[in-house]
Amino acid sequence: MDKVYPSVDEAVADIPDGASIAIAGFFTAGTPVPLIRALVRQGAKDLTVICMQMGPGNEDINHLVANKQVKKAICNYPFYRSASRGASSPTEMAVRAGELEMEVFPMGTFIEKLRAAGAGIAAFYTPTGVGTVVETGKEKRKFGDREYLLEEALKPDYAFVYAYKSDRMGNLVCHKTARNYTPEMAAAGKITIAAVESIVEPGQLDGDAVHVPGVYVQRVVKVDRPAYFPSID
Amino acid sequence: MDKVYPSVDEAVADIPDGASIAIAGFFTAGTPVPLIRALVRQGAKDLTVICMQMGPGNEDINHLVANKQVKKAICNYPFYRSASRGASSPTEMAVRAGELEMEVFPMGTFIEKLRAAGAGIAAFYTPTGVGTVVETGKEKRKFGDREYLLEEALKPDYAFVYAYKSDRMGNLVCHKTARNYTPEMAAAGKITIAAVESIVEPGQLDGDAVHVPGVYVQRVVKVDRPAYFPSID
Amino acid sequence: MCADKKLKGLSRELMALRVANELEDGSYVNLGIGIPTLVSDWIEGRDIILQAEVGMLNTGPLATQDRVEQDLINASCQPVTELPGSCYFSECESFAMIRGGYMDTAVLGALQVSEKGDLAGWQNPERGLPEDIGNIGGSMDLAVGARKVIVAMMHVTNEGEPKIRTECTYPLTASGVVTLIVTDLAVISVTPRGLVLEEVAPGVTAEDVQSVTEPRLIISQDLAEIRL
Amino acid sequence: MCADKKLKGLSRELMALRVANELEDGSYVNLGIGIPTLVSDWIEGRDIILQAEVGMLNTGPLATQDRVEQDLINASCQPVTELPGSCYFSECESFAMIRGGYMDTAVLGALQVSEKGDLAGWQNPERGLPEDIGNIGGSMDLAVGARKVIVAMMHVTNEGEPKIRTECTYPLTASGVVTLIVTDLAVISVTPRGLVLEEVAPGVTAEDVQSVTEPRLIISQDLAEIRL
Repeated sequence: MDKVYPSVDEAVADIPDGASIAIAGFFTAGTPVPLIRALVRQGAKDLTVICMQMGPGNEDINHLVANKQVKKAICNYPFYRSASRGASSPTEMAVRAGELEMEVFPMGTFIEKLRAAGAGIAAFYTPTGVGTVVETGKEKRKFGDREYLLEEALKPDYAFVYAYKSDRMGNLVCHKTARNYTPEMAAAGKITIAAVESIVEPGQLDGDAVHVPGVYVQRVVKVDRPAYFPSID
Repeated sequence: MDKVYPSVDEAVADIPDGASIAIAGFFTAGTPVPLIRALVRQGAKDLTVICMQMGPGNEDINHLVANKQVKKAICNYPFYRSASRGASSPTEMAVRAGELEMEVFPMGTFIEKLRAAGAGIAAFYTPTGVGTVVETGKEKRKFGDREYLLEEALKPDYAFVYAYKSDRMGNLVCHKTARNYTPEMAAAGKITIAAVESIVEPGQLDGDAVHVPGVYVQRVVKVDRPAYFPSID
Repeated sequence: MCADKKLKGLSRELMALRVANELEDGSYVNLGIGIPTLVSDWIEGRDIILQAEVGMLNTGPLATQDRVEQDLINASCQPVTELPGSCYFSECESFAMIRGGYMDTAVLGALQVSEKGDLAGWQNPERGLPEDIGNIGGSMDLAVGARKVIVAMMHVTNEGEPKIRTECTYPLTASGVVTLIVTDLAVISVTPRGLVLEEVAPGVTAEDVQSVTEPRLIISQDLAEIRL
Repeated sequence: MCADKKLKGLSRELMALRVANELEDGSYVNLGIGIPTLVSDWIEGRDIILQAEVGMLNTGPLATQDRVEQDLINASCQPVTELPGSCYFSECESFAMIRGGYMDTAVLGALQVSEKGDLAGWQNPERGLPEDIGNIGGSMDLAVGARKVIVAMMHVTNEGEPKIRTECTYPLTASGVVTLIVTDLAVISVTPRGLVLEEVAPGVTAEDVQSVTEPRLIISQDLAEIRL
């Protein structure tokens, strides 16, 4: 089962207009930048992107917005902390202009919704967000003496993830805090595309140290290790 | 943060009558036998045990029943497949005599209920069991065009888990299919006790290859590697 | 409903071969306990990845006596081997994978299958245990989670009673999930029109199969001998 | 409500020290963005394990320029270092851990705290974004999940407005979760009776603190200078 694609462009070629795409990465760490750039080149429109941020630590997702490819963003930390930096960000400008729909969830709820989708769970009750704007329009229910919100699974058509190593069968190994969203987004995506720094033959990974079982990954593509200095504004 | 206990007996000494205890292990693999034996010696009564099986592949949990320590068992595969073997099993005899309360869940629901408890999720909707006896008394609800059952979190007072290696801080590394229930039971238990074949100093494990972060483990105790031939009746 | 004569059909091994022929290359497959487990003997070298619900992908053949590892078992607690690309995960992840729709096919045993594709396999009431307890194991999750559910079972019980029923009388594992039934006597597909007899074992006629099957079978226009 | 004079209190570093003194040995702690992050400078060598919500336990001090690893950051996207016993996990596991009650203490920044312990920290309406979006990040999960929530913040806004309020006017992060507030001017505990002024910064009086605090403070019988 050889899942290796020859290039990032071929790996994202079939993404249609209107697709939803989960994109891994916590600020600078573990963001599949080459796949995002390929998607900018590919040009699919009316996309829903599901990712932590829309600029901070990584400008590439903002380029999708600047390129008018994004209809909706589902995030947990979309904006630059600095109001002045935000004022010139394509995402923040598009939101203010009413040109980009946005939905925001607490980080734990955000990733749990993706995890639920991959795990065949339709919905779950979380205590996070009770008594805040997050509860608007959601069912609130008591279990024991505590209130919880009902949150439904969020299943993206595609997932873009990042790994340090993989084999040709799609088993992924991540590195330190670059793991972040990769395992659960990989499981959530109907088609998961992994940008990987190094691809080895089956049998060359330690089966006990695989972070994403290959069954979740449909396409693997080799990319160069990025070089950047971690920081956000 | 040194969590090492000198012996299995000291590790289980404080378990009170009436406690609920999740016990890891898939038939023969990864069952924390020395902890179960210590609990037989310790003698706590009216226990609720939460584990896959009550005999098949491992007789030790049956000894807790034979020793009249168990009030209730929550399982997914409690009985010997062989009716004749089952007829002489303490668990099956106690169930038939009405002396042991038992609740059975599908395997995926069983471990998801424990996972929910560890993850602060009050309840979740699963498609498993719809249209079967499992749905009895449970809320059934449609999401999209499919029906799901509401299942609540199951939080044990204690969890007995098994690992191949750990450090003194409770980070656990499991081995192959002996991993099974250990990670999610460890997270679910209010007090988690890990029986470990080899305990090393902090820094000697690869942080990317830890299966159970130490925060979930309160007590670690060295045990000898068991030797058995995997089989069930 | 019981046949007077005892029909002679395929061996368990050949039933497993017939199931193996049904599996697609490039697919992920879970094999249940019993006859389904034997399917693994027929797929060596094929591009099929087996999942074991204990928490393993790419499960290899059964281990020979000298290669038994106590920490390396399948869901039936048999010692197995690794293949290149095998990996391990927790029980919870294993069932996330199963419920999440990542098994292309599950091959399961059964006590009964109904003409609507209902599956009953986790509890035999004749054992006399309370009706709400028994060895559910992974069967219910596999039955609802797999994209395709194939049942592999003997056509009748040891007492000669039909296991393919108008309605299941035993406790259900799941409703309307089975799409193909492979028995020692026949291959039957479950369709919205009803059960379609697709193939019969050598020396077995459609009438023979009907005689040990409770619901009325639709005979396929392409009825053939079981393809092995 | 605003004080006429600008009160001179603790530096951010000393506020972090005061918070560090509050943490218990043998505890697991998550530090939020801003002043809370500085707490890490005061716990080296202590038996306290820091969690970073990006997916790391036992986060070490900030990395010096020559030791920066791009795959090793904290939740503020600062390069950090490992300690013996550090381990990594996914975002989902990180928040399972947080919601599941495994953080003994979370130290968070805030825009406002109410006298009932309500916390508002994720959105400043003055930025003019729609009221239901903003950078929630991990704050809501930490606020409801941690066993103890300590807020570390400046006592007043840049404009001199009180941040400790009868009711929060900014969007809430969570209700009734804060138990201790450490500011540049005071240490205040949130109790069922109301806010209790426990400690004041050197040269600052209880009256000074009250003058920049909206709700009425109960003066502790043991009122002391901030313990550093």
